[in-house]
Amino acid sequence: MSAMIQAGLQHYLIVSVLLFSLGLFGVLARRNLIVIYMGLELMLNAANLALVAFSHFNANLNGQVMVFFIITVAAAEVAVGLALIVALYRKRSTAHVEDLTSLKY
Amino acid sequence: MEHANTTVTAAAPAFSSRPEDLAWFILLLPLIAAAGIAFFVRKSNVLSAVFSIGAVLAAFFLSVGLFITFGIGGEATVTTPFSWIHVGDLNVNLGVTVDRLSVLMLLVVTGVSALVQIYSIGYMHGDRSFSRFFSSLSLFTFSMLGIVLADNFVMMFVFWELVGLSSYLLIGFWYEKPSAGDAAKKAFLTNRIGDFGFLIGILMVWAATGSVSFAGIAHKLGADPAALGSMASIAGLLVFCGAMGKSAQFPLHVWLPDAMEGPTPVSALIHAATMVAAGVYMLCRTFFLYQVPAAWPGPLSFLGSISALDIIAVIGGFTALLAALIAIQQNDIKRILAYSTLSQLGYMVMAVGCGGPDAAMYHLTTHAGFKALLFLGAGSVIHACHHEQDIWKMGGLWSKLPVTFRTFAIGTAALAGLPILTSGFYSKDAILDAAITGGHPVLFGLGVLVAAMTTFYMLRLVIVAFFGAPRTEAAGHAHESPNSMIWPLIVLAVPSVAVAWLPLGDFLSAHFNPHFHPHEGGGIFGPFNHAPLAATFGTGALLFGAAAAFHLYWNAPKDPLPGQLGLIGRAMKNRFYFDEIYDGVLVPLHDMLARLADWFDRWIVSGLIIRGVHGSTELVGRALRLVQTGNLQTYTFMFAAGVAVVVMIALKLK
Amino acid sequence: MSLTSLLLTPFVGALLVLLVPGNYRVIIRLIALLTTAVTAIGAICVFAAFHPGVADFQFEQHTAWIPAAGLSYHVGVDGLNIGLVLMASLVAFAATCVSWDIERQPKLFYILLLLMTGGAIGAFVSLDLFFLYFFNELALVPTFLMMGLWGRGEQKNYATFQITLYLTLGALVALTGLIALYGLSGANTLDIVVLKAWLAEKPLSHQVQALIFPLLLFGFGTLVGLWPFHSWAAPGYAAAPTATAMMHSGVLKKVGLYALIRVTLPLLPDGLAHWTPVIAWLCLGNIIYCGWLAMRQRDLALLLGNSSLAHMGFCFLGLASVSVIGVTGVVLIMVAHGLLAALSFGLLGHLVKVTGTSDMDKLGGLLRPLPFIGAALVAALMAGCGLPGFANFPGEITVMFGVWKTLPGFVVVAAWGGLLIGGVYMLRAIRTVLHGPVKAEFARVEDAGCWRKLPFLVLLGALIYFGVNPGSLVERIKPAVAEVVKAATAKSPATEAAHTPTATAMNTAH
Amino acid sequence: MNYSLLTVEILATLLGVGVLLADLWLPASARKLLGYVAATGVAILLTYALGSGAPADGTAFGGMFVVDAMSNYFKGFFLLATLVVLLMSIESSETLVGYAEYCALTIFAAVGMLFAASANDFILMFVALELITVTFYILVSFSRGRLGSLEAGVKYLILGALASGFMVFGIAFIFGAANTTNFYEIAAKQAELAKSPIFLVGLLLTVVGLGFKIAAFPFQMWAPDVYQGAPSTTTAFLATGSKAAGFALLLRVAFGAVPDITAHWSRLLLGLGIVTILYGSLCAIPQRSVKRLMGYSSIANAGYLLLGVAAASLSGGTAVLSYLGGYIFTVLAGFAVINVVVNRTESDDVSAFAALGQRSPLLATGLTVAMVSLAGIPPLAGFFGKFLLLKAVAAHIGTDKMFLLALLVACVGVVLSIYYYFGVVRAMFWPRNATDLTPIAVGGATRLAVVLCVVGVFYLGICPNALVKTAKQAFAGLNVPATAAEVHTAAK
Repeated sequence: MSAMIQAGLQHYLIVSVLLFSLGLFGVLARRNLIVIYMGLELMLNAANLALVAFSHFNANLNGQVMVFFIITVAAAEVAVGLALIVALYRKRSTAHVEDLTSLKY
Repeated sequence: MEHANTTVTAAAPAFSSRPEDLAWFILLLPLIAAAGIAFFVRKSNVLSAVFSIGAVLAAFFLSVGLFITFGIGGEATVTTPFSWIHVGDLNVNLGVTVDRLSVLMLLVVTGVSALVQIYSIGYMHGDRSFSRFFSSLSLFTFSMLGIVLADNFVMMFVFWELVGLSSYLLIGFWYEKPSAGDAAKKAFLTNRIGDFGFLIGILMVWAATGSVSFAGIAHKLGADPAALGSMASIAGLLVFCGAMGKSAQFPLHVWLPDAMEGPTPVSALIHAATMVAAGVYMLCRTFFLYQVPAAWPGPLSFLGSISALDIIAVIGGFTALLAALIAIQQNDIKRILAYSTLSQLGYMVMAVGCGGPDAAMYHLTTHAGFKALLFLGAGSVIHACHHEQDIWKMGGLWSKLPVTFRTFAIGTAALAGLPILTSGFYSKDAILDAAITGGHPVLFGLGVLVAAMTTFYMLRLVIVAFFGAPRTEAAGHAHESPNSMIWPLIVLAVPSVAVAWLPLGDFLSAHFNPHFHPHEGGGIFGPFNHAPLAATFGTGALLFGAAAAFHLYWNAPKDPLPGQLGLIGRAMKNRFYFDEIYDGVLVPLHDMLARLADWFDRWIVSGLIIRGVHGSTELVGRALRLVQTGNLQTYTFMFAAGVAVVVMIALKLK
Repeated sequence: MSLTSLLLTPFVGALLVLLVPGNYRVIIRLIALLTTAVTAIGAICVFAAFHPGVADFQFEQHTAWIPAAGLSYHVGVDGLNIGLVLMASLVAFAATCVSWDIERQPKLFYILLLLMTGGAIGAFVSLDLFFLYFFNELALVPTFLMMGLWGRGEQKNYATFQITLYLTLGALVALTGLIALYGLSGANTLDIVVLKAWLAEKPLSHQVQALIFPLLLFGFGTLVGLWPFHSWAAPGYAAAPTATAMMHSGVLKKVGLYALIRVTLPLLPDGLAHWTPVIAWLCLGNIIYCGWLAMRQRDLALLLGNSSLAHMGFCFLGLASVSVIGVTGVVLIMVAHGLLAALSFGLLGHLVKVTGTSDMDKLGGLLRPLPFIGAALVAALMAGCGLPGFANFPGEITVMFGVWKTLPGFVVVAAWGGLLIGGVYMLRAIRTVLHGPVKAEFARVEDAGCWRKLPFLVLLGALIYFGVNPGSLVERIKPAVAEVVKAATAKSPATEAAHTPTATAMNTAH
Repeated sequence: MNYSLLTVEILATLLGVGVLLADLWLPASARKLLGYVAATGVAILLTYALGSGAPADGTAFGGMFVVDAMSNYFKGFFLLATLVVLLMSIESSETLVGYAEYCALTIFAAVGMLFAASANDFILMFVALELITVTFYILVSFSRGRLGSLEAGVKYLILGALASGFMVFGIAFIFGAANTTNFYEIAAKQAELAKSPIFLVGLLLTVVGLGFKIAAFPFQMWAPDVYQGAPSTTTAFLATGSKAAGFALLLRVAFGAVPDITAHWSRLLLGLGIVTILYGSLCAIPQRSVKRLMGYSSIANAGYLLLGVAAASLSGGTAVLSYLGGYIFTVLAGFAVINVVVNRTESDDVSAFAALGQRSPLLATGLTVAMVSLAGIPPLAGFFGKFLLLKAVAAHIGTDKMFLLALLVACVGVVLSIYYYFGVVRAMFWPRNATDLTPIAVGGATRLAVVLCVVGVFYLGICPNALVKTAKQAFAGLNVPATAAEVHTAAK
């Protein structure tokens, strides 16, 4: 056990931040709406991770409760979002962001 | 508020039964007539004339009453029943001064005005703006009486401007003629230059003495002659600026000849007898301002003991000479008379400058009579010759217009100063005498020279216009004018002779000098007794001028002078190019500044700045909205960048 | 008639007009005319009942309005505004009269005109600075709409937006100043009476005053057309319909000046003293520069607009003197110029109506076919170059007297501008428009008919009345002016104490 | 637990569900009726909430849900906005496919707002916000037949989810640092929390999420596109309800949870406000699309409101609340008109409004009043709000010159705004070229909406006392400690 590194709060947080950054990178760099959306889910999950970690180390269950809320909301969001993207795809036959520029300036 | 020979009745109940309150009626009657004509009887020519003439005649008789009262030892009074503006230490009352100066002037103004108005019935007959003419004349009479009666600077300035307005209206009476419109404009603006100085002068005097009323200022200056400080002479000269405008002194004389565009009765009344004399009257009224010791501010201290009066005298003398020179080479009958008026005004101003306000007023009075006569006579001639004004297109009129000729001759004699018989002799003599006693020998010589020239150009006019053979059809068929025009001529001819035998000079001298005693050995030969030098030289000048005129012009088919005088003659004929200089220098200068301001406003303020701000704002808006590319990728990127920036700034705020 | 009912009359009139169907044109016109007539008569009654020689506010009415923000409805008149109220209502009446010919959407026109009237009167009688601003801004939208809908000329659009933006910017800058006054004084009120008492006890420091004053000067100054913020005025008035030009140049323009006197003299004496030289120089910009501009104009409307700016210069000059005489003169000019500007623009409106142009090069000889309008125009233009007999003269001369002792050099220049430059362009206008031979196409144009002369006669009559008898105004103005000037010039010990340490602190900082 | 505190929320939810269910049984021809039913329901709720139904102050859900003056203040406006939006939507009941869902979703969004007004905990705040946001994803893209609507929906979706992501992450940090998500508890230990960078970063990320809702710079990108693309009724709701909800939460977080930190960050907020005003105003100038213009205008207004928040004082908060009150009426009046015109002309270009003054005086009056009020000119509500805001900002100019700058920028912003708002007014009254002069008939519901809003705008402009008083009480209820400036003022 002693050889194993004790995983402290900051380790969880680092992972969480990395996850968040990955998600953000996905949002910023990818062109496909679906992929962007996946990045966004990643960001939410990074938050979940951080919450769980804090909850654990603060010995406060509220964080975990929050996570449930987030998961639920994310599910709802995904449902609406994917439906929207599908509707758009039906209309334009594309899910690329650069094709979505009829509203500008 | 006690002045040497003035009693001030401040804030007395309006119109008690004192005789001097008549002055208010004299003042207001013409105004009522003017308003009545303008508002009620505009459509009726007869009623207009009746209103106007009735008012001025009534005013005249009231003036006669006042004159008699004051002529026989009445005491000068100032009545100030109305407060016009009273705020802080600015206290302006509406008041009238009734003293020898003003009652005499009242008489002149109402008298000449009445005669001119009667004359106008004939002269303006058939004009479609007949009633407007009488309304304007009444307005003018009112304004002029206001100047005469004013008891303070502000009130005088008010009427000063109103006189300017009525003169503007009357010069531009035939406004459809472009030249009339231009002349009216020029007269008004030139006068305004003078008024500008006048106003500044008033402000200076007020600041130094704390009063605008003549009595108050005179009292203050009497107690402390140095009250005006180093600006004493400047203030005097600035006030004189007003007189320079109204009395058409060099260099503001250019408007008067042009003013002859107005109907001839107007020229007679305003531009010969009354308004142009206002400047001289004002100088006499405010003579106390010039009796203080000369004082100049630092930069002008080199002027030393030269007083404002000296400068005024020189300006007056110069104007007299200049105008006489020009008059010699004019051919328009009214212009000759106009320049003659200028010259005589210069004479009067010179008299004031030489310390002889009584002489100036004397000449003013006599001049008003005979110059009005000459103008009305000229009007009669012009009327008879179908509006021909060039004397070289007349000739032989003496037999066709007998009354006009005789009265015109009397006027000419008076202007030339025919000894003993005419009033002009006495007043001119008083001026020449004042120049000597005032210690101005050069000006005396100049006066004599001008006197000779006056005789010369007046005789030139008479000889060319009335003698010889008619040079045109119109002159050949001339008829004597109607009675309404003839009678005023005859009436005016009377004072040109009769005033000569009244002790008017003494009457005036007593006003300016309470210790004045009439000269021994007065009577009609008085001048030869107590001012022999002036009288002799004056008579000599008359004879010389007359001889020269007869020599050159008797039976001359055309003017021989231009050939002999050459370049100078041309300059004289062209009025020494003053109009050209003004038109070429002063007007363009102001126009250029205006053009510059306009350019600046159009291109810099409205263009560069306002349109620039407008345009650049719009440009920034257009550029900025390009950020909104419509591309989600850009948006998310900016969002993330924004988060980073906000977090960084927020944490820096620590 | 109480001030509140005077103030409400135009709004009630507007409401009545609103309720009348748009096609009953005559009824709409009559309601509007009657409303302004009642307002004018009411104002005359108030003017007559006003006790001269009293410095305090009269006809005061006071109601808490928005206590949560420390704002109250407080109206009253004293010498500073009594004349302006009278002038505003007379001008409004005249403006309504000359608008009789409005054919397009008369209902909207009269509603807007009445709103403008109510706004102007409200701005003058309000003693709470919030309401002063409030009522002044009330006129902005009517101005905009009237200029846009009934305006004339090719530049209409640009001029409309320019005037709107300029006036808003000016008003907002002034509002900023007022709000700063509100906030920094700590009085938590904009009621002028309370503020005055408060600041007399605890004056603002010299620095703060010098900071707030320019906001008010340039803000309110812009509303008046203080150089160099004058560009909106002339083209704006040229593009505006007659009634709007009359109301705006005559009445609304005065609100800025009135507010400047009302606020700065008693409340910001140090700020005023600090900025006096600037005002003096800028006013020459108005008098001389705008005079020159007027000289160059070929359009009578632009000429009148610029000349009106030149007149405003005299007001600033008088303000710069901070003397009883000078400020009294300013108030006199404000009243006189209001009447005069309205008269000039009203006459111009008639000219444009009958000839279709205000280009002086195209006009000429109009005195013959238009004897009444022509004569009235001569009178107006003459009054505009300071002829005695009209109310402008006593105002301008009083200002010059008031300023002479402190700024003689400026008076000289101003007198040159007023007498000479003013004379030049006014006479030029008379010469080109009225004198000379009449052009064939204008030989038969119609003069003002019988009762159409009424608005001009009312304005001309008022001008002459106050010109001949300025005492009736001066006696009313004087006490109030003496009061504010006393406040502006008397240095209270508190002020000295407040700014001496600051000055020392600044010196040590350097 | 005291469920009576949630009466309004519960009733509103029931109403939404009811509308949704009613649609199942109603014939297609009676759809329009649903709009009226929904509107009537909301109207009853509104009177209930303002009148007898206003619950006494208290908390529920363990302090998560609070009822106080502020929540009541906002709830009134949320219900009002919902009512007007529903009235407006009746006009477009034919064009919106699935109109019943539209009404129901609008009510659900309103429920989210009602919860947001009462949220006193980051968890409830998040949930309420998501309820609003997710329903808006659908509302924005409701005109599925129009590409613009879909595109706007997707953009709102992605950016909204991004903002949520940041916010959730921020909440996690806050929770980590404070060990609580309750505002009261955080307020109690804000002194020590202010030293914790984790807490500050978390707070900032949360504020970012709120900044997105209120469309403050630099999180404003979505606003113009979404405003333009969404159905007009949705845009109206977005501009009023959603924005107000954002501010309700911002005020609660800023002054209910971390007032000291807010005061410390006031220059940041001020800077954001300044930039937001300038950005919104400048970009709006060249706009031809009125809805897009309203998007930029909404950004600019967010800037003004931020100035009030930055003032961090009682007067600042009061100003923000009063401003929002007037703003809601104003914007709704504007959109009620825009909705009709866009429906009739199928264009939101300025030229579509040409000669509206002749085509429909009522609509023209409504839009003019809205534009003039937005420009901040008396006697309309917009003026008074701006006045209070500027006043709150001006109180600081003695101490911080940046506030003077903000004041001047606000003035410039107003002048710029006059330029574009009055451009619309001009188009209505004197268009360059108006071809179509046929009168526009306006339905009763819209008529009611326009009149209601116009009267409100005038009332709040002329007699704002009640509003200001309520706003003051509401804000004071947050227990904001007096700031330095106010202590200073009070001492004078």
